[in-house]
Amino acid sequence: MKIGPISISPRTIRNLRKEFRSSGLARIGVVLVVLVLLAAVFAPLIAPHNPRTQTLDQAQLPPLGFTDTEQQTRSEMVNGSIETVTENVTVNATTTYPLGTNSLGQDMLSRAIYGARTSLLVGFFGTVLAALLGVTVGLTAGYYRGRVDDLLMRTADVSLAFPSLVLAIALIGLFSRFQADVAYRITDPLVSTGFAGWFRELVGLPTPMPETVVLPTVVILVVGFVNWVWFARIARGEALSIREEEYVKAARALGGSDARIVFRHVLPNAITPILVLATIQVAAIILLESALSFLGFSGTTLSWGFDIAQGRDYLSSSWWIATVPGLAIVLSVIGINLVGDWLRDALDPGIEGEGGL
Amino acid sequence: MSDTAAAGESRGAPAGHPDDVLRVRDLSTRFFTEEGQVNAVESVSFTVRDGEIFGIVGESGSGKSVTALSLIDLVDSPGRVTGGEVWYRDADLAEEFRDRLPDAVDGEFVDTRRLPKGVRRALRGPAFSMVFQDPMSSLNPSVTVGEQIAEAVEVQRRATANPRRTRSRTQGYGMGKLIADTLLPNRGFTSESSMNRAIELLEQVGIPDPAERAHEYPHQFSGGMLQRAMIAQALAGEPDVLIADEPTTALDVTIQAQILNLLRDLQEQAGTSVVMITHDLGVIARMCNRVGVMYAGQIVERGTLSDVFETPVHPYTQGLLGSIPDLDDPAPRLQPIEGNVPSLLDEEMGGRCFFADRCPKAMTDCLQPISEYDADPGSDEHTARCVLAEREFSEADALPPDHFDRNEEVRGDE
Amino acid sequence: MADQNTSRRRFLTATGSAAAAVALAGCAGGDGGDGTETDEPMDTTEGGMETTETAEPTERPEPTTREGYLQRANRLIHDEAPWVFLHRQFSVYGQSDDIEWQPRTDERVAAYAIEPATDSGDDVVMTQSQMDSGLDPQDHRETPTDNIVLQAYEGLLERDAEGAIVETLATDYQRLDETTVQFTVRDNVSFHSGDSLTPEDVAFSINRIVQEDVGIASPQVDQLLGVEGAEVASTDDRTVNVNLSGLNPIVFASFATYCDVMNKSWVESNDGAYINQNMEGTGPFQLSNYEQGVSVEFQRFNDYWDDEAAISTFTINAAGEASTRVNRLVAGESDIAVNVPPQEVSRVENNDGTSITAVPSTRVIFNAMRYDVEPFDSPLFRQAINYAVDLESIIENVLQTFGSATGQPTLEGFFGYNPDLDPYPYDPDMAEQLVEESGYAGAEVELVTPIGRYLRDVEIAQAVAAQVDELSNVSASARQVEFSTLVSQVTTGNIEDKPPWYLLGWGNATFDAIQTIQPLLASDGSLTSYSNDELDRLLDEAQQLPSETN
Amino acid sequence: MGYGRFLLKRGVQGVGVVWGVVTVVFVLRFITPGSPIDTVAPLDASQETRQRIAEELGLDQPLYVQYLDYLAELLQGNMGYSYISSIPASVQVFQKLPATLELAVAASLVAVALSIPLGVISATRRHEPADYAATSFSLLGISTPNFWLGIMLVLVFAVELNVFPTSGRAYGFGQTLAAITGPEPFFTVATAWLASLFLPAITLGTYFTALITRLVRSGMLDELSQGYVRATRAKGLPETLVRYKHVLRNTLVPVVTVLGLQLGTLIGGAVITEAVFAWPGLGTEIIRAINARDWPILQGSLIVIGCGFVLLNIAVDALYAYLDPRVVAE
Repeated sequence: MKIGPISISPRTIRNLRKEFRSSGLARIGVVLVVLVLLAAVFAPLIAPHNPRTQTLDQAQLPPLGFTDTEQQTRSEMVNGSIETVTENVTVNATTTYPLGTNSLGQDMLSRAIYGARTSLLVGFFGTVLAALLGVTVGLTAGYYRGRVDDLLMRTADVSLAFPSLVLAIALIGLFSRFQADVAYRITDPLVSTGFAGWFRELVGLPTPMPETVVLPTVVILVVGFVNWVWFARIARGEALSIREEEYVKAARALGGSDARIVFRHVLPNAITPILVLATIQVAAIILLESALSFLGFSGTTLSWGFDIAQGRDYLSSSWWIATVPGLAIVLSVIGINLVGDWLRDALDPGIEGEGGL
Repeated sequence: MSDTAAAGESRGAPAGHPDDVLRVRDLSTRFFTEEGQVNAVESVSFTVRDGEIFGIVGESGSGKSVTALSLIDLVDSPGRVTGGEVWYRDADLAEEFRDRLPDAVDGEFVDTRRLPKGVRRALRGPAFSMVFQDPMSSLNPSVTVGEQIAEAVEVQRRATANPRRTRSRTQGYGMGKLIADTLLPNRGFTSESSMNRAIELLEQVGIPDPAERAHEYPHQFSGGMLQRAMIAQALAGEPDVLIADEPTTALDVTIQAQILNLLRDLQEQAGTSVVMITHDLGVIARMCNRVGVMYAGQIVERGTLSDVFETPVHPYTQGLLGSIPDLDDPAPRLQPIEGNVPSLLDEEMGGRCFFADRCPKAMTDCLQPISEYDADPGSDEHTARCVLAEREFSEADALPPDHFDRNEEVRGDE
Repeated sequence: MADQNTSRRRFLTATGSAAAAVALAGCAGGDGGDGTETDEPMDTTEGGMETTETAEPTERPEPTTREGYLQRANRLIHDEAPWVFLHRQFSVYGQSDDIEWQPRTDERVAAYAIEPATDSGDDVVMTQSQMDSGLDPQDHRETPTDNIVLQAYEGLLERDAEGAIVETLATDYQRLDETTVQFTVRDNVSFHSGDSLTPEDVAFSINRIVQEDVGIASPQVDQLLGVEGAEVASTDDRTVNVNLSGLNPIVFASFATYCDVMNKSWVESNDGAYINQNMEGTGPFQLSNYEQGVSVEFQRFNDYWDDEAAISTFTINAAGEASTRVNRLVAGESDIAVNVPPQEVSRVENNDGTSITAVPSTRVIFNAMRYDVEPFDSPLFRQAINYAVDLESIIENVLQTFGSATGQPTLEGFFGYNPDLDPYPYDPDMAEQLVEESGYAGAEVELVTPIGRYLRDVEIAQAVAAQVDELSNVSASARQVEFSTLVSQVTTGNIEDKPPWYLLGWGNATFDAIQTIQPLLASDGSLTSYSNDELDRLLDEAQQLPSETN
Repeated sequence: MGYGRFLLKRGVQGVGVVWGVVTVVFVLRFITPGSPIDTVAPLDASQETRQRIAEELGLDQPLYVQYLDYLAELLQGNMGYSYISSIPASVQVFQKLPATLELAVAASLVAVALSIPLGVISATRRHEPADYAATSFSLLGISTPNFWLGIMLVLVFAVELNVFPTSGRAYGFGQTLAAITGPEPFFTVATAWLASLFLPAITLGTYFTALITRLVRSGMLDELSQGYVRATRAKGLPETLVRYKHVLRNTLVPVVTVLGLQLGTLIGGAVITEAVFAWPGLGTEIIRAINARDWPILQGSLIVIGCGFVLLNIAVDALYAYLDPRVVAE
């Protein structure tokens, strides 16, 4: 199989298949990832509600199965003084909001579904960016060695000396200067073509859905920039060993240009560990994105981390507001990690524990 | 208490020569893999006598290394010794277990397979020890050579220091002690005297400057030197039976002879019994008193060196020896025999002679399980798993040449 | 610099024309208006119902008093709607039943006002949202630090719980002429070190703020704008004269808010780092332990000039998360929790031994709409947004009643408040119609909100954006940014740097309308998002008249 | 290469890394919007006031002058003064450091104490229930955002069960030590301290416990298949020694390498854990400094972290050399 310059040998595919058959965990992982992917892609079709629609009179409804009647003391401010009213309040879980609602009466399930979009967009594009940067640096360093290598790897050391979360927070400050200038809203084709509306009418779901998807450009740039080091390290190691291979020496002897040799010979052979690392990095970046949103450094309000931060304020009264998005993160990241484990076991690229929050 | 694998009736130790130190009967080891059950060792029986070198020879994959590991209970998961008895002569041990495990004791012999796991483990070192094929990977790269030998010495010391030997060895060293030894200075598993003994051993195996080299790491040794160190380590426990698994395969030809001589000398000095496992008929011819030929997990023929080399009965043995003109000038390597060693997968074995598909003299009789036949009325030690030990080859009974190809197709390729 | 020149000009103009102010000197009291008077007799329409008449104020007679001008300014602002008027924020505290304490309007918590209700109420712990930015009482200007320094430092004047000016270290204060005011310094006051308070200390403390060569670049200097310096007038009479650059109608209100008095010799013999980690004031409490960024502990000062404090120790710590503050309160680790959010109120009330107290604060929350960008350059569109917001619902559901709706920048009870103006009603039809009339149908707008700076700020912004988005002819969304990012855009002095539509809160501790309208809405205001010649004129007129209160 | 030279080289590289950190922070400072003046000055401060504050903070100088000044001061051990509190940055940062160290050390102890046995058990009892439990735990551990875990722990153990404090740091290590001789009852102080440390340490430690468990497990499985394990068993060494002295030690070589690389993750985790638990440490300080554009504090904190990173990596290298004698030889 060939995808661009990357070719996947039949043996690799056989290994993947064999590992997939023998490992139940790999299957669970693939199922989870596919579910999250489907949720993200088809969010406008399957989300029961518009995730931004507020129903203030339906706020803080519990998830199904947690209907509760209790005596509540409700305090109200009346003309500057507190009045306390004790009343029996039934907090009805309803099938309209199967996972409950948050403090603004937004549907938790729909927000979790849409949150998958943000997480996957950031996870995917952030990883691609990190890989492009890191692989370029790593291959350059490993291929040229010597001073170039020293310089680039010391830069990597400096980068590692910054805790990535701290670096990300600092960089978001930097990039947010440009935030308004970068077109970060992309039209949701499912909605703009009217398909979502038609489909939702058909199955009886409320319309309309958000017409644009927020692409948190700044966060993507930042997480990509913060996580390049892991790719650089792997790519460098591969380049160092591959450049000593006979066929590379032969290509050099034949006068192939460096760029050509790197692109044609070194990169394709380094691709396996890079792919495996990329999978693990998607998980790491999703976690990083959620941490950034949690701390309030993200560009969108439709994010799991943001919802957790909001839910935290309601922990004592409405535990589900923080719990639902948290579970969404855990399940997605578990899925991706399991897929990563599967790829690693099947391809055995010899990387372990690289990458991280 | 006992996790003895050998169930069934108590038969006692097999009869044999009075000098036997080890009597192995029907030893079977299986590997339970995802592809299926692999019968790596199938009903292997042999004996080893005091002070002799018993050779086991076979192609790679024939199960000889697994046999060695089964003897000292070192078969790793997913493998397991599933049956058979390993009777080891040790009067003290026999006395200790005579009342507790009467089934496991017969005279001075003890069936190690029926002993508790801890006791079996404790026999390693003082009773059995082993020299491995690749010295470089068989020594821990991050511990000095001297330390590793000293550990073996220490095992022996602790065993003999305490008369209640099994207990002291099985429970003598736990986590608490390990942590204490690691954290406290001047404490460790090995003592200074065992280190000195290690240096002596290094000297004994011919390593120059042993005191200095003892503090070096394996990567600082050459292959030959390392194999000497391995031998020193194996001898540190003063074992009754030394199992040498392809001790020279990984070495240069020039060094091979030195190591073999060293082994031989040491064996003669100490009177240790040696089980020499190799695929090299030359080594067998040079070193061994008696020999067993392994094929597909079975010992297909065994006897004294001359029995097997001069009057081979089994067509496989004959094939092995086919091109060797003279015992005094053996070819160093096995000659290839047409066909492949079978996969040993249980489902593919069938109840037949495992060599039948490659055998030039395969007959219909060969399609049933073959037991060990006495091959030579003149020698009570020469046996063979071959119907030819009992009868002559007959063209009439011969299997058609494509017999197994057809079956092959029926079985289909997985 | 242009802003600065303009401000100066205004004070100079004021100086020239306001000789009458002198006579009013010495009147105390913070009663900015009892809320019933109005000098707008022509006002017959219901507030907020005007739709297209933007020239309304011209039909009214010219006001005659400062309060009248300010009320007129408020009306103009209400009609022109440069903001989406939201609400007055409430200060909500959780407090332990071990103490007796009433909160103040200006968000400050004085431990002096706390009394033990039970035996365990003698050692009081307060958890606020953040710690101090250093202990120098003159080198900060935000409530968390105020709350810490005010326990140990005092100014010449202070405010009582209702916001009225009371004497503390001054026993008397008066205007001598339009550029001079005089304070008489209280006798028998000693600092925590035992030094006695002298008029020299008072003059030095004032100069330390306003004269850079004497002290520090104090952020309080703008609060004392127009104060040029102070000197001891008479040591025997213990009087200090303060020189002004021109008439400042609210000079005493300013002194009642800032300008803590420090010990001159102590300041001069220590460096900035020391002054920021130690305290030497005259207040009822003295510092006993300071862990920067973690906690400040005070103990009762036994030589206080007034009655000794009722409690013996007072500890202040901080937790940025509201739920954490409430957790500490409920667990008994803390006696006062500052800024309890609405959703935690029942938890505090339901817990044995804790309860909620709340007062309206001096902070107004609003959404500024830049007058110079489309579509917000249309007053009709701005009004439409105001009609589109269901303020009642936001206050009921998002703030859970802890807020009161506003329809003008000045809060009730402040000097210059116009009682005739009601909040805009919720009327989406009217809003849609106004949007059509404005010519901006189909506009897309984005509301920028800081995160966690104000009570439920993000939720409020989301609710506002969602409600505006409900209009058939406008689409709106909310975007959150770090508060510091928003601040950096808002404070550049260029209106172009600001987001077109943003949520902000404004606290005004002087209880005077001018301190809200001038910086936020006047053409030359330092934070302005708006420009209107008529408004500028009204403010100029107001500043040329003395405030009735002083 | 001699051991001394090896360390010296790492030391020189470390100084380079710290210099790099300083430079990067300066670059960030130049290109980051939001002047510190905005946070020091009140919202409605006049431009003149802003100018005065800028002069006082030295912000009116060209950037390269500020940079060179800073480097010169730094060489004398001066990290500048907080824009906000005017307290020397070194004082403010080092006051916060113990709390973070305490948290990081506690989390590391939790991680090492739990993960190594878990990893060993998991590897030596492969495909047994213990292995499945350990594998599931570690998978969950590396997949759970630690801030969410912290919140959930607070919800369960502090809010619902009320067995641990919800937040904050009680006493600290120093004060607990002092209580041995001090007037406060030691037991009460120590209990309060440990109780306040417990949930944050678990929150921060879980990811690392899970990560190390995975590393140890897979490393151990690799290592157990090595020939020397069989040889070591063949000479009769007790299994404890085989597993811990021989196999685990070799397993730790790659584990230690990875941990050296993950120190940044530990600090990053500490930042967010501190945010969840209102833990008054360096992380809280960093977030505060970033929000307030308090550059001297941010810079000081990052330099301290950078130094810590360099020192710990030298320590890791030394440990590596101890664990794997081949490193020095190369």
